[in-house]
Amino acid sequence: MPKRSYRAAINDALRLEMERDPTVVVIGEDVRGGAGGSAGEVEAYGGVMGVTKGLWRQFGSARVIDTPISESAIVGMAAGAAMTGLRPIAEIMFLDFFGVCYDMLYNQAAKFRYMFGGKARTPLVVRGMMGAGLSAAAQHSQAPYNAFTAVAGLKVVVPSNPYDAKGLLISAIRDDDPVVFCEHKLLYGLTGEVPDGAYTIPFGEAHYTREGEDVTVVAFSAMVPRANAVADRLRAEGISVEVVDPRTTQPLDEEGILESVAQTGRVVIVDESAARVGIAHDVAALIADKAFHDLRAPVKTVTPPHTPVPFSPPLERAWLPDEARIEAAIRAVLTDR
Amino acid sequence: MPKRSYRAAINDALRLEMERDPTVVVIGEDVRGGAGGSAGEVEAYGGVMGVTKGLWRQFGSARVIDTPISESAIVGMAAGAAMTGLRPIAEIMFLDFFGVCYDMLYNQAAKFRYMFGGKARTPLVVRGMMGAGLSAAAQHSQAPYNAFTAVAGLKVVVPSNPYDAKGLLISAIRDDDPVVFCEHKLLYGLTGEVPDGAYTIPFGEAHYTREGEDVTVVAFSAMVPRANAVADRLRAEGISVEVVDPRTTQPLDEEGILESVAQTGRVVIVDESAARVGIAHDVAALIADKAFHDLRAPVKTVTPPHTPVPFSPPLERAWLPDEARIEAAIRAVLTDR
Amino acid sequence: MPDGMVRPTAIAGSLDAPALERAYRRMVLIRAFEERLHAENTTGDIPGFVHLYAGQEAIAVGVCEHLTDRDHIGSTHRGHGHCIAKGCDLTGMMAEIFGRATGLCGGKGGSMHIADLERGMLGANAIVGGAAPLATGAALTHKTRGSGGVAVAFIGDGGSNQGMVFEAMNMAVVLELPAIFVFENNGYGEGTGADYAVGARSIAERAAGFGMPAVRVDGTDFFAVYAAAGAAVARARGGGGPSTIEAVALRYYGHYEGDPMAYRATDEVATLRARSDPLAKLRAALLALPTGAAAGAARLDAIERECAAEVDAAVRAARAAPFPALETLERDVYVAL
Amino acid sequence: MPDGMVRPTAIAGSLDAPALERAYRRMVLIRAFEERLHAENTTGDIPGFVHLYAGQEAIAVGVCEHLTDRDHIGSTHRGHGHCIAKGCDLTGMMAEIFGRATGLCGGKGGSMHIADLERGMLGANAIVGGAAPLATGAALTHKTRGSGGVAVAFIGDGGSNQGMVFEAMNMAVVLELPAIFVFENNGYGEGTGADYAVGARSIAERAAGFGMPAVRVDGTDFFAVYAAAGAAVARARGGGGPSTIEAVALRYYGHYEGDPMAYRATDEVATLRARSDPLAKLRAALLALPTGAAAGAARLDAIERECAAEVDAAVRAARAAPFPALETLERDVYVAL
Ligand SMILES: Cc1ncc(C[n+]2csc(CCOP(=O)(O)OP(=O)(O)O)c2C)c(N)n1
Ligand SMILES: Cc1ncc(C[n+]2csc(CCOP(=O)(O)OP(=O)(O)O)c2C)c(N)n1
Ligand SMILES: [Mg+2]
Ligand SMILES: [Mg+2]
Repeated sequence: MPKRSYRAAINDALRLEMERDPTVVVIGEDVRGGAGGSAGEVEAYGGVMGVTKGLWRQFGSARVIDTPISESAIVGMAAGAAMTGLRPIAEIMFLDFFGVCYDMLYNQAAKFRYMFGGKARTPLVVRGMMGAGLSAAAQHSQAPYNAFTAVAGLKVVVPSNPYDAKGLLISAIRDDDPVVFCEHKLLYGLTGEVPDGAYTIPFGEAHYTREGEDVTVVAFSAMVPRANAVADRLRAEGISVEVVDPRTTQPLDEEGILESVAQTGRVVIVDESAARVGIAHDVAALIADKAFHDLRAPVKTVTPPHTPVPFSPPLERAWLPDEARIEAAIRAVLTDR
Repeated sequence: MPKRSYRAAINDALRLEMERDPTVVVIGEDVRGGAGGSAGEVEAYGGVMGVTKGLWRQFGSARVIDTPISESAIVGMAAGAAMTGLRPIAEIMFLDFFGVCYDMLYNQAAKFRYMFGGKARTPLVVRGMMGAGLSAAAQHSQAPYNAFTAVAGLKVVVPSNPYDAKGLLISAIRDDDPVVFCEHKLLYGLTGEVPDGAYTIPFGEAHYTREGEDVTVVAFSAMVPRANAVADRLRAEGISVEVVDPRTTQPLDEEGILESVAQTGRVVIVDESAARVGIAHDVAALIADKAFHDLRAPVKTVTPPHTPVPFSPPLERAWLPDEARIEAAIRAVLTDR
Repeated sequence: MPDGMVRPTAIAGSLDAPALERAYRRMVLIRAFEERLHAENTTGDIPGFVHLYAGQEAIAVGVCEHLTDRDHIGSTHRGHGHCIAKGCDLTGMMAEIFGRATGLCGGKGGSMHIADLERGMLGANAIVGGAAPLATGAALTHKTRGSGGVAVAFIGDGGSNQGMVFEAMNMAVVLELPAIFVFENNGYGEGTGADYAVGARSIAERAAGFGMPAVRVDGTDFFAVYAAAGAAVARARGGGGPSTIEAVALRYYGHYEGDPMAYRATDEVATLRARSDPLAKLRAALLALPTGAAAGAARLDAIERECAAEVDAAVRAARAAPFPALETLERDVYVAL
Repeated sequence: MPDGMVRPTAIAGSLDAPALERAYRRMVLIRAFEERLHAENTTGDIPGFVHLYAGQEAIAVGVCEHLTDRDHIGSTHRGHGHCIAKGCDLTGMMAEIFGRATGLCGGKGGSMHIADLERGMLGANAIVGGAAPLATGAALTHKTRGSGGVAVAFIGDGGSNQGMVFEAMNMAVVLELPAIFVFENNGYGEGTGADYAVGARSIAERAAGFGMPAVRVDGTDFFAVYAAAGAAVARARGGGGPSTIEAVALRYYGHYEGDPMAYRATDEVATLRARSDPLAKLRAALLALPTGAAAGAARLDAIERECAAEVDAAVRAARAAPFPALETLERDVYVAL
């Protein structure tokens, strides 16, 4: 099978769906790049991270739409277009910027269907990069998928590898509900086997990236490779760790998580989104209710501290959950009582 | 002691602090009301719910500032003023509107101190009404204090009665960090004993509104009176319910909650904010980790369903956690195993 | 007529007597609907907030008479007039306002969220200014599809100061979209005068600075609105891009039903009704037509009776309709989960 | 000089030779700082994103020469020039950019968040347009206190399309605040041309529509900027309210360090450096002064050497400085918790 990077896998999904469906349009800042520049009609960026590279050349300015720096108009326009017959993919370059345009997701796109009594369809995808690790500092390093997951009416995707990224994005584009697709900037360079051609991965189906009996680790996005690495290392010690990657936080594969915990009785949840009111806490609450009688140890969460993301590399490294902290949490739940 | 409504208690706190400190200013839409109207120089509203009534008459247009409908400029201006020497109290009329101005809290006010290496002080209060129960529909009935609590750098207050509202608001105004003060619209008419003159209630100190041994109910804002009512009813049956009102969600009185659970071993958390990634889940995660060995039953949460708030009264009544659902959850944890 | 307004250009024969009669019927129907709601509201049977459109009828009708079902409009919290002008079902509207199962949104939306997508009505919107980005999106759909359709955003004078509205205007200019921004200047945003909240000399002048044609017209003069809208719609359909219309027409009732209107001179509304009633003006124009060309007073009186009867039937139907069944509470959050 | 710009009015003697020399030193220092960072960045020792100000020096200095420490400025992601012009400590700036403990923000902020509140520098801001509401708030502080101080918001051409910037402009007009909006039109927002993204004929013309004086000047001409800023500052200090200045000066480097600049004609920067270098222009003006009145070439060469040495010392100090201690990770999130 061909190898592709996470970035290329996402690009491939976008291209395939635009070829398949003329109503799919890409909207954002510098998704082409170069509009109105002195170099003339070029594709200057294809997205600041190159995720949309080549799309403008293939599909032109009518379907790959560069915009002013106006996120509320970007997301709102995409939502309005989605309600009226297009399948827009709006980019919020860094998901941290949702603060300037949240209403169009939170009070608008997410609620149309319910508020309007089931009449509206809003096949909207909002995609963007998230996460710490590149010293992008406090306003360009956040992973706010906890915020999106809290909003009824939104679906939220947090792919952890190239294969999932492609299949989940194609599902997102074909989905008739608004989807927030969260790309972790630390993963863009990660490569893996990605088939040519279109394929879909259903939402709400967790992927067991490692199977094991002693402890369950539920991890999201860039935390999955870290959890996998710890699992592989501990296996040598005879500790068998099951790593569950839910892949979508809404819908969430509750059964997939609860089954694993039922078997291991011990769980660690690794989540970059927040130290308070994050996805880790949402999953911990689920387990503390539905799997309580299976639990043999406290439910441990591994998250960043309750601080903004610091700029300086040593601080940022200490901020982001790492293999050492994941391993320590696993040992803690294994040795408890 | 004089009786005051929740609304009057908040108004009293605002007035007292404005009298005490000339740098306190109130900023928002129709906090006075009538600017530029044909009736001339009148106070037409004093806030759409009358919370700021009389302030303009006493303090004038320089300190009670009516604004255009521009929430980002309201909160951003207040944040900038707070950083430079004022103690602004900005009103977001309905907290649901945070979607149009979240950046100024999320990426700005909350992060100044940390991003700037501890040099900034941002004594900002953002206050507004929240909550369901008045058929205000999906965009005017939400309780997004879960979102605010997730953001490092913000403090979040959710008063459940007039006495707390006054003391906590005075603390919020005197606090040197940004505080989001969430007023539940169902509580404005609630009356209780409220002393004259200024007093403060420290943040992070839970109030045990009912003491009991059999089960702990952690409830927030408008859910507290409902939990109290259930506790009183069940006492007659010989079921002793402890009701814990944390009053602030950040800082959160973890010890206060854990102590109660240590004693009862059974807990129900009642939270209006969200069915997913809400405060209930945050508190449940805390308990499932730190009080695991004290627990004798699953940690139950009582929240609305994962839907927008419906308009029609029967649907809205079914949406909002009520006494019946709280009681059912209590019985469930009591009878479990 | 307020200063600086363009005088109605001769209505290029486009309006024959039947067309004028149809417009008159629509305006009368809106007035009858709103006057009746004003009365019904006192019974306490209407849940939530109701914002009446009486006095502004010529704006909605003057604009929407140029539109077909394929064209789209985005509305405000004061949306009944827009709905009726765009052809929404009156019975479904009334039932929705009463929160009944037979409402256009099944009772889930209410007055502030009435939508009828088949009629191209994208929804009333309780977020001030919310229609602007959404209608811009509908305009993008029309442009992308080459449908020749247009999209109109209705925005209030207060809403004209909301950031996302400015963003949408610039976006529409940059992308040359068939969008029309209709600013309904009814003198107030809640209790705040438009002259206070809009720092510019006029909303139209500010919009013109964005690089699109912008006119200010008397919103109580059907012909003035119709002429301005005709030019804007023709321009948009012809690929000429967006336009702005500021239409001035003060409302006859409070901001919301129950508003004491302390910000208005006591005789303001009486004077409006006496001197600049849009219905009276259009009726006079109709009667001034060469006899035989149009209906006489008797015919117009009949229209008024028919509209009153239609509204009465709608109220009866709404009151007789059931409230939504509780099983619908969790339905229609997603198309599919 | 681009069309439609106001020509520099005679600099009313306010600038004697020492003042001009001081301004020249500041501009040279900014250039030296940025050119050195451009070189340092290739070593890979600078974490995160760096955005250079070279080519725009006359804007920051032309504006800030009118300000004192009591006045405030809000900056952008391209903030080094603003910091230096406002008098921030060079060593602290450089250390911050290198992520060291001795940085102005203790290494927590980095290039995009340099702040120095004692100097009235409210922080670089990585949210495009973020400075506008914040500076408006500082202006409110000055007005409330009657301090006679002013606040300046620096915003890019791309940022001029952000909703909160428009809101802030209208707010400043409505409240008659001593605020100045300086739009630095450097031709591009990332890879998107300003002429494409700004639908209006010019940013200044659009701002004028908001009801404040707005001029467009050559941002490479120190005298032009200085004159326009002088008028705006005098107006603000005198209680005359806000103004807008659009200053046009293209940047010499990429949007960020590493930007291939595919959107620019290959010779664009070379031509700029040859024809419209703000330093060369001011140097020529200084040398043209009547001999004796000002420093000769030798003195100006000395200034350039001194600035280079100052920057070199700052780099050495930064490189020698320690990274922040891990104990600081959770410090300074709150003033007190
Ligand atoms: C973003 C937002 N801010 C504030 C409100 C509260 N609010 C509802 S209507 C209204 C006044 C709107 O004035 P205008 O736009 O002139 O419309 P009008 O009511 O006059 O028709 C306000 C402030 C809101 N619904 N949304
Ligand atoms: C709200 C927001 N949207 C997008 C970005 C990403 N971004 C950073 S700088 C930039 C371009 C800004 O252009 P301009 O305002 O002209 O400033 P310049 O870089 O030219 O100095 C963009 C789009 C951001 N940081 N914040
Ligand atoms: Mg109005
Ligand atoms: Mg620029």
